[in-house]
Amino acid sequence: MTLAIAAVAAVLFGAGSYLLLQRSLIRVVAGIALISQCAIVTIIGSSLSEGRAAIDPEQGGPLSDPLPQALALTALVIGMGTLALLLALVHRVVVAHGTAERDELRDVDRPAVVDPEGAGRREGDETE
Amino acid sequence: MTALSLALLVPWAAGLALVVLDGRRRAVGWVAVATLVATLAVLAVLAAAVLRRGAVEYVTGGWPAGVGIVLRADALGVTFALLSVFVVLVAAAAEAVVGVRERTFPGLLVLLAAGLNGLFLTGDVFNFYVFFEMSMIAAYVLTAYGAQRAQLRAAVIFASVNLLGSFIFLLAVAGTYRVTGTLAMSDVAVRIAEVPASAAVAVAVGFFVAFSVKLGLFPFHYWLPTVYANTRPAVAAVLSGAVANIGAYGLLRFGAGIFTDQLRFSATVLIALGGASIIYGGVLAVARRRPAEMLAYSAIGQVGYVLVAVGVGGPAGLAAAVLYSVVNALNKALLFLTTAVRGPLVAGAFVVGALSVAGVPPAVGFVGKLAVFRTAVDARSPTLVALLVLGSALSLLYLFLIYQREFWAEDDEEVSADADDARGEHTRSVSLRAIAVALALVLLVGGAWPEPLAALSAAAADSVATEADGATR
Amino acid sequence: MADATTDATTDASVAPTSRPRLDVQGWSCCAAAAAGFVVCLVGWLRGGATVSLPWAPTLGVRLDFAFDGLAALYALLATGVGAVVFGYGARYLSQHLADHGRPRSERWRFWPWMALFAVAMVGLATATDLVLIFVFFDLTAVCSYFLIGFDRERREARTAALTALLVTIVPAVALLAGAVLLSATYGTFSVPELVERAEPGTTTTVAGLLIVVAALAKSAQVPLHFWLPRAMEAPTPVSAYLHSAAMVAAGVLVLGRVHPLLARSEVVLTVLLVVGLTSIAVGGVLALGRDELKQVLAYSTISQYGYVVTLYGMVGAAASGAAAFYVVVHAVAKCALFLSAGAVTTATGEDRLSHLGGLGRRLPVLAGATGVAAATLAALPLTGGFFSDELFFGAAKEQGPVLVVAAVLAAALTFAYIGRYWMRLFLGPTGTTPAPLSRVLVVPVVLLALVALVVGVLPAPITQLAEDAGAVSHAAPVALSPAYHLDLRATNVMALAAWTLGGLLLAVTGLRDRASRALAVAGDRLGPRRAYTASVLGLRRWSGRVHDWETRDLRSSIAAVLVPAGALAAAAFASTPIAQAYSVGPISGTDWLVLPLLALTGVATVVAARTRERLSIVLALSAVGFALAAVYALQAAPDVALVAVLVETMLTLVFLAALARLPGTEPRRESAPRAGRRWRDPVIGAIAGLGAFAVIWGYLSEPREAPSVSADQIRLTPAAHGKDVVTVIVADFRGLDTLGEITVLLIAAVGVATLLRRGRLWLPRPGRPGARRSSCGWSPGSCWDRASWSPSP
Amino acid sequence: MRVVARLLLGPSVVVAVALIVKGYTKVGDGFAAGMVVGLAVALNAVALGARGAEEALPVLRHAPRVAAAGAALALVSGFFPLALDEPVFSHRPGPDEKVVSVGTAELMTAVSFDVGIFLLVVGVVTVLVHQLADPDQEHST
Repeated sequence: MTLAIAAVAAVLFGAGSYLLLQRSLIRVVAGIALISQCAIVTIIGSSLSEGRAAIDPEQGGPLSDPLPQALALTALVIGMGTLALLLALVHRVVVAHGTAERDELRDVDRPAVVDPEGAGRREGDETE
Repeated sequence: MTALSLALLVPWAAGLALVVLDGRRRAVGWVAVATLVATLAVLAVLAAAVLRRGAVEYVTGGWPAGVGIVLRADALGVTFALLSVFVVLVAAAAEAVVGVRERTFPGLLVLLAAGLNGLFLTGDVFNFYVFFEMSMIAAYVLTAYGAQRAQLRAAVIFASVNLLGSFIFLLAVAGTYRVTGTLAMSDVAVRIAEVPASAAVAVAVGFFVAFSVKLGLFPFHYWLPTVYANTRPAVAAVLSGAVANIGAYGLLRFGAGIFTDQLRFSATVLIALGGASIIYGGVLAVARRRPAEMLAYSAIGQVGYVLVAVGVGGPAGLAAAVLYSVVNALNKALLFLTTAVRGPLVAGAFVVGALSVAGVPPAVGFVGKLAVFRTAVDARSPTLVALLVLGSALSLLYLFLIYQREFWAEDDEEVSADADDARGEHTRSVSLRAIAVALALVLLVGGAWPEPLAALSAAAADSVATEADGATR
Repeated sequence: MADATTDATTDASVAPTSRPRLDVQGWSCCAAAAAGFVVCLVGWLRGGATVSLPWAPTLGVRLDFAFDGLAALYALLATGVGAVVFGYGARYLSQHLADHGRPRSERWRFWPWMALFAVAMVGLATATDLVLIFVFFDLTAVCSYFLIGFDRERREARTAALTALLVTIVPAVALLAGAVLLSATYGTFSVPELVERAEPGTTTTVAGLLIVVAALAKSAQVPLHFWLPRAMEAPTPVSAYLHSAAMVAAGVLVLGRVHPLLARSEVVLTVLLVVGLTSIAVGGVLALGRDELKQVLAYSTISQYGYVVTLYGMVGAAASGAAAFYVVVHAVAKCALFLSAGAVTTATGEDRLSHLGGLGRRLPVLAGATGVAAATLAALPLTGGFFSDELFFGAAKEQGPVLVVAAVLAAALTFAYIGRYWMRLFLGPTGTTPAPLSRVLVVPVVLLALVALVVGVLPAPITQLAEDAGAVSHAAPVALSPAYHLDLRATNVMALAAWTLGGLLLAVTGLRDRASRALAVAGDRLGPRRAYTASVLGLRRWSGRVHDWETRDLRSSIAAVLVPAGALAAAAFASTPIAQAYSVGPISGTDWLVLPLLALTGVATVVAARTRERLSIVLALSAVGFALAAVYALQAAPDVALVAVLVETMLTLVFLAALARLPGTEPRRESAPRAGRRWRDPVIGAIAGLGAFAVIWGYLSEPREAPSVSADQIRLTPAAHGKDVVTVIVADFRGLDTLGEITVLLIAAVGVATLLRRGRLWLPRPGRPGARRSSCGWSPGSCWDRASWSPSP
Repeated sequence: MRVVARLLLGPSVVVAVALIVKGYTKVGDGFAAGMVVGLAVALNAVALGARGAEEALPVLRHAPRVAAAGAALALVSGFFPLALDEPVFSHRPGPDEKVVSVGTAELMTAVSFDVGIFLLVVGVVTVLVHQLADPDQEHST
């Protein structure tokens, strides 16, 4: 089981990382979503004890570890909030830049091509 | 206990209230400033108590530690909380005087401060994560402040990289619980010693990567130049002067306080990475033409010193790391603010900041340099000393190249003025200039009378050492 | 530039009404310096004092000041020469600003720095704590930076300022390092205490060398001398002050202060000797061939401080005393020479020897006073210079024949270059006709010349001062007896030999000039200045290249996080024992249902990663989410499963809603990837996945045997009046987390509103026209410009 | 679709109340309850469009206020012990005290905290959905 959980978490993380590297901003958001799933499944996987759901402990019997579940709840909610924000951000960027491709985002103030040699010449003044 | 709770409550409650009001009203901006001043006052009271009587600690709900969340204010946390709230306050005031342009800005700043306070004052690993997210999500929105194309692009990069860092952190938190069965930092510190090396190191690596990303340490720094250089100056000041503190604090708290053995195990790696940061940031800053971009690379270089100091460790090393973090945050806050305004006094303020970064008296930076040198000498490493000298030389070169171009050579001024206008125009606001000058004075006073800072950082280092000692006992 | 000055000067002489107004700041600085001089004098006559105050006990630094002989000497120089220079500058600066058409308010960029310069010098002279010394040491460098760069509109001035800053401050860091090294070994930064405690050995040698590096750079000694000739871009009063009593003197002051420590290491002393003699030679030879007035004087300074450094390289009471004496005499003479050079340039608009000449006829007073100063450098009798050289020879005599020869040669060189300078300037055919000179520019020169003459006749006061100062450097009493002896004692013979040799050098112009030019050319080709320039330019080029590479190839910032993270994880994996560290874990009961769900998750994940269609991405994501929710349900985590289902549904809805309205939804064909790029992303993804796998599996395999805190939480749940432990944890035990979590949610909503609707949480009531633009706050100017909100063109 | 969306709203509120009341004994809490209601609202928004949903249910307009009220309630429930000089999140009644029950609902500050969460989640989700479903208002007008 340990191995299975770790493997699935790794697949989620790897696929999420792969998506983060993509040029499409939508896929970047999807990558973050996958990585957040990875984190949550790992939290659940780090339960220390197995048993029935941790309700009404006075009945006795082994209970599943409730603490990671509480953590997972919190992490889920935070993940949802950040994803929604990221989505809105991407939306805003797409509107402002007119593209959903990350590589095509350019600062308005930065020339597309940097010419270090030319810059070096112009800046040489203070050093020579 | 009351001060500790109030330090959380004041900015939290005020932030929640402010965020739904229209922050463009002058009154709202100033209420935010007032809130931060109040928070700072509470923190000062708390700091006084901590320094006099040792760490203040209690568990939420009055439950046993671990069942409830441990809130703990020790010298380290209080130092960083004071520093970060101060920087946020400066940024809030800087925006308030020129007129806030977005409804939510003041509220978000205050909530950011609340999140930072929380994470510096919590003694619980997962609670740290929650506050961490709280401040980060506010920071993501703030990065987009201005909503020009450059800022939006910066925000996307900032958010995607740092979210990745956050989730790596969360994975490490899950691992911490798995291998120790607890979340209270002090218990984790005790139990981690019995954990087999492979698992403990794996968890430690997760924490290290998460904090390095936050700090913008080489080679995790690639997001940083774009972000710092394209956000508005006040936001850049907050990011580099307050949010980046999370990374430094995390390295100290988790590295030196909890994962003591793992830190010692990987000290060489830390020092090597720190050294690489110093060189890389310094070299890249040299040819930058825009002050904000130069500052971004400078920030990469400067955190290298913190990492080197943490890597060398020991009371002197940790104190140096704290001291340097504080000084660096103040420097960066000042310098980023000066990119927003022009005027002769601003040139003076920039010089003070530049001297401070380069470690030249009379600005406070030399105290940090002194402390770092002491750690290098303690480590008996000529290489390290040479590295620090080289780093100083680089910082002096790039800072004064920019200074001369920005403030001396009138013929070149349009070049950078154009570029900076893209992040929001240069203002000549007198009040903003006054803030820059006031901050510069703080740096000068710190240099003239370094004892409070030195004592605070020594106490902070002491508190980390106590935590680590408690673990070995 | 020379032409511009000429024009301006003639204008000024044609229209004497445009005479600049009184420079109040300058004269107050002058008065303050004069007052400081008197105070210092009284202080010295009273036998000095020490002050020790706590500064930063945590760092082990104190505010230790001692007004001893050494401090008195340099403080008197800084204030005395300062008063003269400031008085001169009060007139000079007005003229300078008027000539360059700059506003008088620029004085505020000058006098505060000058005043701070003097204060820093006095501070440095009196400080006895190494950190405090470092502080004042750098303070003088900062002052000089702003003063050298005073004519900041000129590129040369900016370059000179930056060079001076870098070459003096960077080595100063070595001083700090040396101080820290000493304090780490001997537990104190205080120089007197260190003198008591420090023992000869590697630490002392290394620390001594570090301090010496800083001091020599400051005193412009070879090979770090090149900043000084460049610094001649500064206005003349700055140069005069810099060379005689402030910046350059600061270096030898530090040497004098820590000399008892330096004397404990043969290596350090040898370094001082070698550097000092080389500087004398290089500075002297280069001064022989220079054409610009201030350049000659600059190289002369390098050479003259070479004398002092050489003296500090010799051990002994005579040497220490001679060094102190030498500093005073040189300061007076060099200051006079600079002020006279400034006066000449002001009067003629010329700054080259080749364009000048015969000024003695037009400016006899200036010529006479300058002559005295030059004679002082040349060590002619009746000037203080004679005694300083006598002491120098005396000290050299004790060291053996090699140094005797070196000393004679050095003196001859000095005689030659300063003789050439004075003769070219004031004798021979008239070059440029000078305009009338303000008296304020001449009187200081005369004053200083008089001082030099007085010392030449009555050396006793200066001798006393030098003895006191030498006693500090030597850490033992020093007795000097400069006097005229009309006999053939060794020092007199050496002096005669030097004059003869110098006279010869003056005579053989051709050989002399060729040698000097050859050295200058060699210096330009291979010298340290070239190395400095090349390294700075090379640094910038590299910086540009690396940055270019970074922005071109590595800005896909996420890869840059993942790869090092993966590498670190791999390193951690490799460096720890792996035997039995990883377990597959048991599989039981419902796990057989979980496994297919996990497999389903994996498949859906891969689909999400592979597909390009936005809709299928969303569907694959929700498949992942629901499959995992089912896993949670089977893992006895019903609360999580419930929330996961709800969150997943919500996210799917939100994704769909947002994507449907996203402009540019046409999935673009990704342009042909560059070679190698095709496999890059999957490989990085795989690295990240493997790193995560190693870490996660690593810690999942290590469950702790001891009970976790959740056992306590289960036990305490009834006490908290609950039954569902998870809910109790969320609302009670860890309620703070939950409060933080919902705050995150609220901030996210606010953030979304900020991004999409300018921070408005809800749309204004549709029925009210204009409601949308109403609430811009009280000041309309603070509103964001509407135009900036629409997509930029 | 529209009909379903409209129809779902009523039951969802009931389910939510049930979740919150049973929270401490059975699965579910304020957050889940809030999400259930939020989902129903979201369905409405997707089906009718943000404007349409608002016209159909004018009460949605108060979502930001609901969220703020929820945040305030949660904050107060968490931090009120400060006034009594007790650690924050010390719920009343305390661990060994008697709890007043109305039916199955127990009256305690932990529950009011839960209600705060519920309100906040409902408000936030509504705001979020409406913003994301209809983001172009500002840019197009």
